[in-house]
Amino acid sequence: MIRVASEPFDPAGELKAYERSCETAGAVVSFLGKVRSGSKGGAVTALELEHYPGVTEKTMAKIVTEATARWAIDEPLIIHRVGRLAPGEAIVLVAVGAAHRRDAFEAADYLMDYLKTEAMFWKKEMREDGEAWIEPRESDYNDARRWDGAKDTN
Amino acid sequence: MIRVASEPFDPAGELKAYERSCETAGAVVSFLGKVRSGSKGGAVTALELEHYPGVTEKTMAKIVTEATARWAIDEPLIIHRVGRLAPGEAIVLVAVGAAHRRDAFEAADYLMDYLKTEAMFWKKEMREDGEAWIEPRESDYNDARRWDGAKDTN
Amino acid sequence: MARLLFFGRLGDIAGGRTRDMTVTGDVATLSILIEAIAAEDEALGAALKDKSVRYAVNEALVAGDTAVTDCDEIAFLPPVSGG
Amino acid sequence: MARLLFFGRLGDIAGGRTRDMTVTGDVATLSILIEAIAAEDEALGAALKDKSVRYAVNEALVAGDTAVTDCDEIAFLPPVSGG
Repeated sequence: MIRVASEPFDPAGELKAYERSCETAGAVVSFLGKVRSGSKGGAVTALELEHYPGVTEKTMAKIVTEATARWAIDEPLIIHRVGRLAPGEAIVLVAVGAAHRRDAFEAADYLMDYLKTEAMFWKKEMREDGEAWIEPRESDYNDARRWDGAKDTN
Repeated sequence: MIRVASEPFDPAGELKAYERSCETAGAVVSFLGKVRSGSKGGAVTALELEHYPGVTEKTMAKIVTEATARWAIDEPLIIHRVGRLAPGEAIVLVAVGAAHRRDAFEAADYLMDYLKTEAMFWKKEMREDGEAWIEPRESDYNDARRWDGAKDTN
Repeated sequence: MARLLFFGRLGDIAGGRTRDMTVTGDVATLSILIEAIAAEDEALGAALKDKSVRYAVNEALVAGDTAVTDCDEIAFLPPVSGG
Repeated sequence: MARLLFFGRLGDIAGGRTRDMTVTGDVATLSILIEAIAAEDEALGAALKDKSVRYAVNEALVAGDTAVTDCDEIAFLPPVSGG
Protein backbone atom coordinates (compact mmCIF):
# COMPACT_ATOMS: atom_id res chain seq x y z
CA MET A 1 0.00 0.00 0.00
CA ILE A 2 1.98 2.91 -1.36
CA ARG A 3 0.46 6.32 -1.78
CA VAL A 4 1.80 9.66 -2.89
CA ALA A 5 -0.63 12.18 -1.41
CA SER A 6 -0.97 15.69 -2.79
CA GLU A 7 -3.38 16.69 -0.01
CA PRO A 8 -3.02 16.47 3.81
CA PHE A 9 -3.79 13.04 5.27
CA ASP A 10 -4.78 11.88 8.75
CA PRO A 11 -1.96 9.66 10.11
CA ALA A 12 -4.00 8.31 13.05
CA GLY A 13 -6.92 7.33 10.82
CA GLU A 14 -4.65 5.74 8.21
CA LEU A 15 -2.76 3.82 10.88
CA LYS A 16 -5.98 2.57 12.44
CA ALA A 17 -7.19 1.30 9.05
CA TYR A 18 -3.84 -0.38 8.45
CA GLU A 19 -3.86 -2.05 11.86
CA ARG A 20 -7.30 -3.44 11.09
CA SER A 21 -6.15 -4.72 7.72
CA CYS A 22 -3.41 -6.84 9.30
CA GLU A 23 -5.48 -8.50 11.98
CA THR A 24 -3.16 -11.43 12.52
CA ALA A 25 -0.10 -9.30 13.17
CA GLY A 26 0.92 -9.23 16.82
CA ALA A 27 3.11 -6.16 16.30
CA VAL A 28 2.78 -2.94 14.34
CA VAL A 29 5.58 -0.39 14.19
CA SER A 30 4.86 3.01 12.71
CA PHE A 31 6.91 6.04 11.84
CA LEU A 32 5.43 9.48 11.38
CA GLY A 33 7.52 12.32 10.00
CA LYS A 34 6.16 15.83 10.34
CA VAL A 35 7.23 19.26 9.14
CA ARG A 36 9.27 20.82 11.91
CA SER A 37 8.53 24.36 12.90
CA GLY A 38 12.16 25.32 13.39
CA SER A 39 15.49 24.66 11.72
CA LYS A 40 19.05 25.93 11.81
CA GLY A 41 18.06 28.65 9.36
CA GLY A 42 15.25 29.98 11.56
CA ALA A 43 11.50 29.41 11.70
CA VAL A 44 10.16 27.22 8.91
CA THR A 45 7.08 28.65 7.24
CA ALA A 46 6.45 25.81 4.76
CA LEU A 47 7.95 22.77 3.09
CA GLU A 48 7.66 22.14 -0.62
CA LEU A 49 7.89 18.56 -1.77
CA GLU A 50 8.44 17.62 -5.38
CA HIS A 51 8.36 14.18 -6.89
CA TYR A 52 8.71 12.44 -10.26
CA PRO A 53 5.23 11.04 -10.87
CA GLY A 54 5.32 7.40 -11.83
CA VAL A 55 9.01 6.99 -11.13
CA THR A 56 8.63 7.93 -7.45
CA GLU A 57 6.03 5.20 -6.98
CA LYS A 58 8.35 2.72 -8.71
CA THR A 59 11.26 3.58 -6.40
CA MET A 60 8.94 3.18 -3.40
CA ALA A 61 7.63 -0.15 -4.67
CA LYS A 62 11.21 -1.39 -5.08
CA ILE A 63 12.02 -0.50 -1.46
CA VAL A 64 8.89 -2.28 -0.26
CA THR A 65 9.72 -5.37 -2.33
CA GLU A 66 13.17 -5.49 -0.76
CA ALA A 67 11.77 -5.16 2.75
CA THR A 68 9.13 -7.87 2.29
CA ALA A 69 11.76 -10.23 0.87
CA ARG A 70 14.00 -9.61 3.83
CA TRP A 71 11.66 -9.71 6.82
CA ALA A 72 8.59 -11.75 7.74
CA ILE A 73 6.19 -8.81 7.55
CA ASP A 74 2.78 -7.91 6.23
CA GLU A 75 2.58 -5.63 3.20
CA PRO A 76 3.76 -2.27 4.62
CA LEU A 77 1.88 1.00 4.42
CA ILE A 78 3.68 4.06 3.08
CA ILE A 79 2.01 7.41 2.56
CA HIS A 80 4.22 10.27 1.41
CA ARG A 81 3.05 13.85 0.92
CA VAL A 82 3.97 16.10 -1.96
CA GLY A 83 3.09 19.73 -2.57
CA ARG A 84 3.21 22.59 -0.10
CA LEU A 85 3.10 21.57 3.56
CA ALA A 86 2.64 23.74 6.66
CA PRO A 87 4.60 23.20 9.90
CA GLY A 88 3.16 20.30 11.87
CA GLU A 89 1.68 18.58 8.81
CA ALA A 90 2.49 14.94 8.20
CA ILE A 91 5.14 14.30 5.54
CA VAL A 92 5.44 10.55 5.69
CA LEU A 93 3.76 7.65 7.46
CA VAL A 94 5.30 4.19 7.40
CA ALA A 95 3.64 1.25 9.16
CA VAL A 96 4.71 -2.37 9.25
CA GLY A 97 2.76 -5.25 10.76
CA ALA A 98 4.49 -8.50 11.68
CA ALA A 99 4.08 -11.53 13.89
CA HIS A 100 7.24 -10.58 15.79
CA ARG A 101 8.31 -7.15 16.90
CA ARG A 102 11.92 -7.25 15.70
CA ASP A 103 10.82 -7.83 12.11
CA ALA A 104 8.42 -4.89 12.34
CA PHE A 105 11.01 -2.58 13.93
CA GLU A 106 13.79 -3.42 11.51
CA ALA A 107 11.63 -3.26 8.40
CA ALA A 108 10.18 0.15 9.39
CA ASP A 109 13.67 1.47 10.15
CA TYR A 110 14.95 0.12 6.81
CA LEU A 111 12.03 1.58 4.84
CA MET A 112 12.68 5.02 6.33
CA ASP A 113 16.41 4.87 5.60
CA TYR A 114 15.74 4.04 1.96
CA LEU A 115 12.89 6.52 1.59
CA LYS A 116 15.38 9.17 2.69
CA THR A 117 18.09 8.19 0.24
CA GLU A 118 16.44 6.34 -2.67
CA ALA A 119 12.85 7.42 -3.22
CA MET A 120 12.36 10.23 -5.75
CA PHE A 121 11.36 13.16 -3.56
CA TRP A 122 12.90 16.59 -3.26
CA LYS A 123 12.27 18.88 -0.35
CA LYS A 124 12.60 22.64 -0.11
CA GLU A 125 12.37 24.40 3.22
CA MET A 126 10.78 27.85 3.14
CA ARG A 127 12.18 29.84 6.06
CA GLU A 128 11.64 33.33 7.32
CA ASP A 129 15.12 34.21 6.05
CA GLY A 130 14.95 32.47 2.70
CA GLU A 131 14.60 29.02 1.21
CA ALA A 132 16.83 25.98 0.91
CA TRP A 133 16.75 22.61 -0.81
CA ILE A 134 17.34 19.82 1.67
CA GLU A 135 19.75 17.05 0.78
CA PRO A 136 20.41 13.89 2.77
CA ARG A 137 23.03 14.32 5.45
CA GLU A 138 26.04 12.05 5.60
CA SER A 139 24.34 10.35 8.55
CA ASP A 140 21.36 9.46 6.32
CA TYR A 141 23.66 7.70 3.85
CA ASN A 142 25.39 5.95 6.75
CA ASP A 143 22.02 4.85 8.12
CA ALA A 144 21.11 3.32 4.76
CA ARG A 145 24.49 1.59 4.51
CA ARG A 146 23.88 -0.16 7.85
CA TRP A 147 21.75 -2.70 5.98
CA ASP A 148 24.34 -3.62 3.34
CA GLY A 149 26.49 -5.90 5.46
CA ALA A 150 23.70 -8.04 6.80
CA LYS A 151 21.99 -8.41 3.42
CA ASP A 152 23.11 -11.98 2.78
CA THR A 153 22.49 -13.30 6.27
CA ASN A 154 18.81 -12.49 6.52
CA MET B 1 3.31 9.31 30.43
CA ILE B 2 3.02 5.81 31.78
CA ARG B 3 -0.32 4.11 32.21
CA VAL B 4 -1.39 0.67 33.33
CA ALA B 5 -4.86 0.23 31.85
CA SER B 6 -7.34 -2.27 33.20
CA GLU B 7 -9.84 -1.53 30.43
CA PRO B 8 -9.40 -1.60 26.61
CA PHE B 9 -7.85 1.55 25.16
CA ASP B 10 -7.88 3.08 21.69
CA PRO B 11 -4.31 3.03 20.32
CA ALA B 12 -5.04 5.35 17.39
CA GLY B 13 -6.68 7.95 19.62
CA GLU B 14 -3.92 7.76 22.22
CA LEU B 15 -1.24 8.06 19.55
CA LYS B 16 -2.97 11.06 17.99
CA ALA B 17 -3.10 12.80 21.37
CA TYR B 18 0.56 12.00 21.96
CA GLU B 19 1.60 13.32 18.55
CA ARG B 20 -0.23 16.55 19.32
CA SER B 21 1.48 16.84 22.69
CA CYS B 22 4.94 16.75 21.10
CA GLU B 23 4.36 19.36 18.45
CA THR B 24 8.02 20.18 17.89
CA ALA B 25 9.05 16.59 17.25
CA GLY B 26 9.82 15.89 13.60
CA ALA B 27 9.57 12.14 14.13
CA VAL B 28 7.29 9.86 16.10
CA VAL B 29 7.87 6.10 16.24
CA SER B 30 5.19 3.91 17.72
CA PHE B 31 4.87 0.26 18.60
CA LEU B 32 1.55 -1.48 19.05
CA GLY B 33 1.40 -5.01 20.42
CA LYS B 34 -1.89 -6.89 20.09
CA VAL B 35 -3.20 -10.22 21.29
CA ARG B 36 -2.58 -12.71 18.52
CA SER B 37 -5.39 -15.01 17.53
CA GLY B 38 -3.16 -18.03 17.03
CA SER B 39 -0.14 -19.56 18.71
CA LYS B 40 1.85 -22.79 18.64
CA GLY B 41 -0.64 -24.35 21.07
CA GLY B 42 -3.68 -23.62 18.86
CA ALA B 43 -6.23 -20.83 18.73
CA VAL B 44 -5.90 -18.24 21.51
CA THR B 45 -9.20 -17.43 23.19
CA ALA B 46 -7.91 -14.84 25.67
CA LEU B 47 -4.85 -13.40 27.34
CA GLU B 48 -4.69 -12.71 31.06
CA LEU B 49 -2.27 -10.09 32.21
CA GLU B 50 -1.25 -9.69 35.82
CA HIS B 51 0.88 -6.97 37.32
CA TYR B 52 2.25 -5.84 40.67
CA PRO B 53 0.41 -2.56 41.28
CA GLY B 54 2.79 0.22 42.24
CA VAL B 55 5.91 -1.78 41.54
CA THR B 56 5.02 -2.28 37.87
CA GLU B 57 4.69 1.46 37.41
CA LYS B 58 8.06 1.95 39.12
CA THR B 59 9.80 -0.55 36.82
CA MET B 60 8.25 1.20 33.82
CA ALA B 61 9.33 4.62 35.09
CA LYS B 62 12.90 3.35 35.48
CA ILE B 63 12.96 2.13 31.87
CA VAL B 64 11.65 5.49 30.68
CA THR B 65 14.24 7.38 32.74
CA GLU B 66 17.01 5.30 31.18
CA ALA B 67 15.70 5.92 27.67
CA THR B 68 15.35 9.68 28.12
CA ALA B 69 18.88 9.85 29.54
CA ARG B 70 20.24 7.96 26.58
CA TRP B 71 18.48 9.52 23.59
CA ALA B 72 17.37 13.03 22.68
CA ILE B 73 13.66 12.26 22.87
CA ASP B 74 10.44 13.70 24.21
CA GLU B 75 8.85 12.06 27.23
CA PRO B 76 7.66 8.71 25.82
CA LEU B 77 4.13 7.35 26.01
CA ILE B 78 3.61 3.84 27.36
CA ILE B 79 0.20 2.29 27.88
CA HIS B 80 0.11 -1.33 29.02
CA ARG B 81 -3.04 -3.37 29.51
CA VAL B 82 -3.75 -5.71 32.41
CA GLY B 83 -6.73 -7.98 33.00
CA ARG B 84 -8.43 -10.28 30.52
CA LEU B 85 -7.86 -9.43 26.86
CA ALA B 86 -9.58 -10.81 23.76
CA PRO B 87 -7.71 -11.63 20.53
CA GLY B 88 -7.03 -8.47 18.55
CA GLU B 89 -7.09 -6.21 21.62
CA ALA B 90 -4.16 -3.87 22.23
CA ILE B 91 -1.70 -5.06 24.90
CA VAL B 92 0.89 -2.32 24.73
CA LEU B 93 1.41 0.98 22.98
CA VAL B 94 4.78 2.72 23.05
CA ALA B 95 5.33 6.03 21.28
CA VAL B 96 8.45 8.19 21.18
CA GLY B 97 8.75 11.64 19.67
CA ALA B 98 12.13 13.09 18.74
CA ALA B 99 13.72 15.70 16.54
CA HIS B 100 15.56 12.98 14.62
CA ARG B 101 14.24 9.62 13.52
CA ARG B 102 17.13 7.45 14.72
CA ASP B 103 16.62 8.58 18.30
CA ALA B 104 12.91 7.81 18.09
CA PHE B 105 13.47 4.38 16.50
CA GLU B 106 16.16 3.29 18.91
CA ALA B 107 14.38 4.50 22.02
CA ALA B 108 11.11 2.78 21.05
CA ASP B 109 12.99 -0.43 20.29
CA TYR B 110 14.83 -0.20 23.62
CA LEU B 111 11.66 0.50 25.59
CA MET B 112 9.99 -2.57 24.11
CA ASP B 113 12.98 -4.81 24.82
CA TYR B 114 12.98 -3.74 28.45
CA LEU B 115 9.21 -3.88 28.83
CA LYS B 116 9.47 -7.51 27.72
CA THR B 117 12.20 -8.44 30.18
CA GLU B 118 12.08 -5.97 33.08
CA ALA B 119 8.61 -4.56 33.65
CA MET B 120 6.47 -6.43 36.17
CA PHE B 121 3.83 -8.06 33.98
CA TRP B 122 2.87 -11.72 33.70
CA LYS B 123 0.95 -13.08 30.78
CA LYS B 124 -1.14 -16.22 30.54
CA GLU B 125 -2.43 -17.46 27.20
CA MET B 126 -5.83 -19.15 27.28
CA ARG B 127 -5.98 -21.57 24.36
CA GLU B 128 -8.58 -23.97 23.10
CA ASP B 129 -6.41 -26.82 24.35
CA GLY B 130 -5.46 -25.37 27.74
CA GLU B 131 -3.59 -22.44 29.20
CA ALA B 132 0.05 -21.48 29.52
CA TRP B 133 2.10 -18.82 31.23
CA ILE B 134 4.30 -17.01 28.75
CA GLU B 135 7.93 -16.36 29.64
CA PRO B 136 10.43 -14.33 27.63
CA ARG B 137 12.18 -16.33 24.96
CA GLU B 138 15.95 -16.46 24.80
CA SER B 139 15.70 -14.05 21.86
CA ASP B 140 13.95 -11.50 24.08
CA TYR B 141 16.84 -11.55 26.55
CA ASN B 142 19.29 -11.31 23.67
CA ASP B 143 17.36 -8.33 22.29
CA ALA B 144 17.61 -6.57 25.64
CA ARG B 145 21.33 -7.34 25.90
CA ARG B 146 21.97 -5.59 22.56
CA TRP B 147 21.89 -2.31 24.44
CA ASP B 148 24.46 -3.23 27.10
CA GLY B 149 27.60 -2.82 25.00
CA ALA B 150 26.77 0.65 23.74
CA LYS B 151 25.70 1.95 27.14
CA ASP B 152 28.80 3.99 27.82
CA THR B 153 29.21 5.42 24.37
CA ASN B 154 25.85 7.12 24.04
CA MET C 1 1.11 -11.15 59.72
CA ALA C 2 3.36 -10.95 56.68
CA ARG C 3 1.65 -10.65 53.33
CA LEU C 4 2.90 -13.05 50.66
CA LEU C 5 2.26 -12.28 46.98
CA PHE C 6 2.55 -14.96 44.31
CA PHE C 7 2.67 -13.71 40.73
CA GLY C 8 2.20 -15.47 37.40
CA ARG C 9 2.51 -19.26 37.50
CA LEU C 10 3.41 -19.11 41.20
CA GLY C 11 -0.13 -17.93 41.96
CA ASP C 12 -1.53 -20.99 40.19
CA ILE C 13 0.80 -23.30 42.12
CA ALA C 14 0.03 -21.60 45.45
CA GLY C 15 -3.68 -21.80 44.71
CA GLY C 16 -4.10 -18.07 45.23
CA ARG C 17 -2.38 -14.76 44.54
CA THR C 18 -2.01 -13.73 48.17
CA ARG C 19 -1.50 -15.48 51.50
CA ASP C 20 -1.03 -14.19 55.01
CA MET C 21 1.59 -15.88 57.16
CA THR C 22 2.77 -15.34 60.68
CA VAL C 23 6.49 -14.67 60.67
CA THR C 24 7.86 -15.46 64.10
CA GLY C 25 11.37 -14.99 65.42
CA ASP C 26 12.30 -18.43 64.04
CA VAL C 27 11.50 -17.28 60.52
CA ALA C 28 14.02 -14.47 60.45
CA THR C 29 15.11 -14.64 56.82
CA LEU C 30 13.62 -15.15 53.40
CA SER C 31 15.24 -18.55 52.93
CA ILE C 32 13.90 -19.83 56.26
CA LEU C 33 10.46 -18.57 55.25
CA ILE C 34 10.68 -20.42 51.93
CA GLU C 35 11.70 -23.59 53.77
CA ALA C 36 8.69 -23.20 56.06
CA ILE C 37 6.43 -22.94 52.99
CA ALA C 38 8.17 -25.95 51.40
CA ALA C 39 7.58 -28.04 54.53
CA GLU C 40 3.83 -27.60 54.03
CA ASP C 41 3.71 -27.56 50.21
CA GLU C 42 6.57 -29.27 48.44
CA ALA C 43 5.56 -28.22 44.91
CA LEU C 44 5.22 -24.57 45.88
CA GLY C 45 8.50 -24.71 47.80
CA ALA C 46 10.33 -26.06 44.76
CA ALA C 47 8.74 -23.44 42.50
CA LEU C 48 9.75 -20.61 44.86
CA LYS C 49 13.34 -21.86 44.96
CA ASP C 50 13.67 -22.04 41.18
CA LYS C 51 16.61 -19.86 40.19
CA SER C 52 14.49 -17.87 37.73
CA VAL C 53 12.33 -16.55 40.60
CA ARG C 54 13.14 -13.14 42.07
CA TYR C 55 12.03 -11.82 45.43
CA ALA C 56 10.84 -8.41 46.58
CA VAL C 57 10.41 -7.31 50.17
CA ASN C 58 8.22 -4.25 50.64
CA GLU C 59 8.29 -3.54 46.91
CA ALA C 60 12.08 -3.58 46.64
CA LEU C 61 13.89 -6.38 44.83
CA VAL C 62 16.27 -8.19 47.15
CA ALA C 63 19.34 -10.11 46.09
CA GLY C 64 19.50 -13.52 47.76
CA ASP C 65 18.69 -14.05 51.38
CA THR C 66 17.43 -11.18 53.46
CA ALA C 67 15.75 -10.52 56.80
CA VAL C 68 11.96 -10.61 56.93
CA THR C 69 9.52 -9.63 59.66
CA ASP C 70 5.87 -10.11 60.41
CA CYS C 71 5.11 -6.65 58.98
CA ASP C 72 6.58 -7.26 55.54
CA GLU C 73 5.05 -7.67 52.11
CA ILE C 74 7.00 -10.44 50.41
CA ALA C 75 6.55 -10.93 46.67
CA PHE C 76 7.61 -13.95 44.61
CA LEU C 77 8.27 -12.96 41.02
CA PRO C 78 8.68 -15.47 38.19
CA PRO C 79 10.18 -14.25 34.90
CA VAL C 80 8.16 -11.31 33.62
CA SER C 81 6.46 -11.27 30.22
CA GLY C 82 5.11 -7.84 29.45
CA GLY C 83 4.88 -6.17 26.08
CA MET D 1 11.17 17.29 -29.28
CA ALA D 2 12.81 15.72 -26.26
CA ARG D 3 11.29 16.56 -22.89
CA LEU D 4 13.76 17.64 -20.23
CA LEU D 5 12.79 17.43 -16.54
CA PHE D 6 14.69 19.33 -13.87
CA PHE D 7 14.00 18.29 -10.30
CA GLY D 8 14.74 19.93 -6.96
CA ARG D 9 17.33 22.69 -7.06
CA LEU D 10 17.97 22.02 -10.77
CA GLY D 11 14.48 23.29 -11.51
CA ASP D 12 15.30 26.57 -9.76
CA ILE D 13 18.56 26.91 -11.68
CA ALA D 14 16.90 26.07 -15.01
CA GLY D 15 14.15 28.58 -14.27
CA GLY D 16 11.48 25.90 -14.77
CA ARG D 17 10.73 22.25 -14.10
CA THR D 18 10.36 21.25 -17.75
CA ARG D 19 11.86 22.26 -21.05
CA ASP D 20 11.42 20.99 -24.58
CA MET D 21 14.51 20.68 -26.73
CA THR D 22 15.11 19.52 -30.24
CA VAL D 23 17.57 16.68 -30.24
CA THR D 24 19.13 16.47 -33.68
CA GLY D 25 21.55 13.88 -35.01
CA ASP D 26 24.44 16.01 -33.65
CA VAL D 27 23.11 15.58 -30.11
CA ALA D 28 23.29 11.81 -30.05
CA THR D 29 24.25 11.23 -26.42
CA LEU D 30 23.42 12.56 -22.99
CA SER D 31 26.80 14.18 -22.50
CA ILE D 32 26.56 16.03 -25.83
CA LEU D 33 23.09 17.20 -24.82
CA ILE D 34 24.42 18.49 -21.50
CA GLU D 35 27.22 20.31 -23.35
CA ALA D 36 24.62 21.90 -25.62
CA ILE D 37 22.70 23.11 -22.56
CA ALA D 38 25.95 24.35 -20.95
CA ALA D 39 26.79 26.34 -24.07
CA GLU D 40 23.61 28.36 -23.59
CA ASP D 41 23.49 28.41 -19.78
CA GLU D 42 26.80 27.95 -18.01
CA ALA D 43 25.36 27.76 -14.46
CA LEU D 44 22.80 25.12 -15.43
CA GLY D 45 25.43 23.15 -17.36
CA ALA D 46 27.72 23.08 -14.33
CA ALA D 47 24.83 22.02 -12.07
CA LEU D 48 23.84 19.19 -14.41
CA LYS D 49 27.42 17.92 -14.55
CA ASP D 50 27.77 17.84 -10.75
CA LYS D 51 28.71 14.31 -9.77
CA SER D 52 25.82 14.08 -7.32
CA VAL D 53 23.31 14.42 -10.18
CA ARG D 54 21.77 11.26 -11.66
CA TYR D 55 20.08 10.96 -15.03
CA ALA D 56 17.01 9.04 -16.17
CA VAL D 57 15.98 8.46 -19.76
CA ASN D 58 12.35 7.46 -20.25
CA GLU D 59 11.96 6.86 -16.50
CA ALA D 60 14.95 4.51 -16.21
CA LEU D 61 18.12 5.55 -14.42
CA VAL D 62 21.10 5.48 -16.74
CA ALA D 63 24.69 5.02 -15.69
CA GLY D 64 26.96 7.55 -17.36
CA ASP D 65 26.67 8.53 -20.98
CA THR D 66 23.87 7.08 -23.05
CA ALA D 67 22.17 7.62 -26.40
CA VAL D 68 19.27 10.08 -26.52
CA THR D 69 16.76 10.85 -29.25
CA ASP D 70 14.21 13.53 -30.00
CA CYS D 71 11.44 11.29 -28.54
CA ASP D 72 12.99 10.84 -25.13
CA GLU D 73 12.07 12.11 -21.68
CA ILE D 74 15.32 13.04 -19.98
CA ALA D 75 15.28 13.69 -16.24
CA PHE D 76 18.00 15.37 -14.18
CA LEU D 77 17.88 14.17 -10.58
CA PRO D 78 19.79 15.87 -7.76
CA PRO D 79 20.19 13.95 -4.46
CA VAL D 80 16.76 12.96 -3.21
CA SER D 81 15.41 14.01 0.18
CA GLY D 82 12.21 12.18 0.99
CA GLY D 83 10.95 11.03 4.36
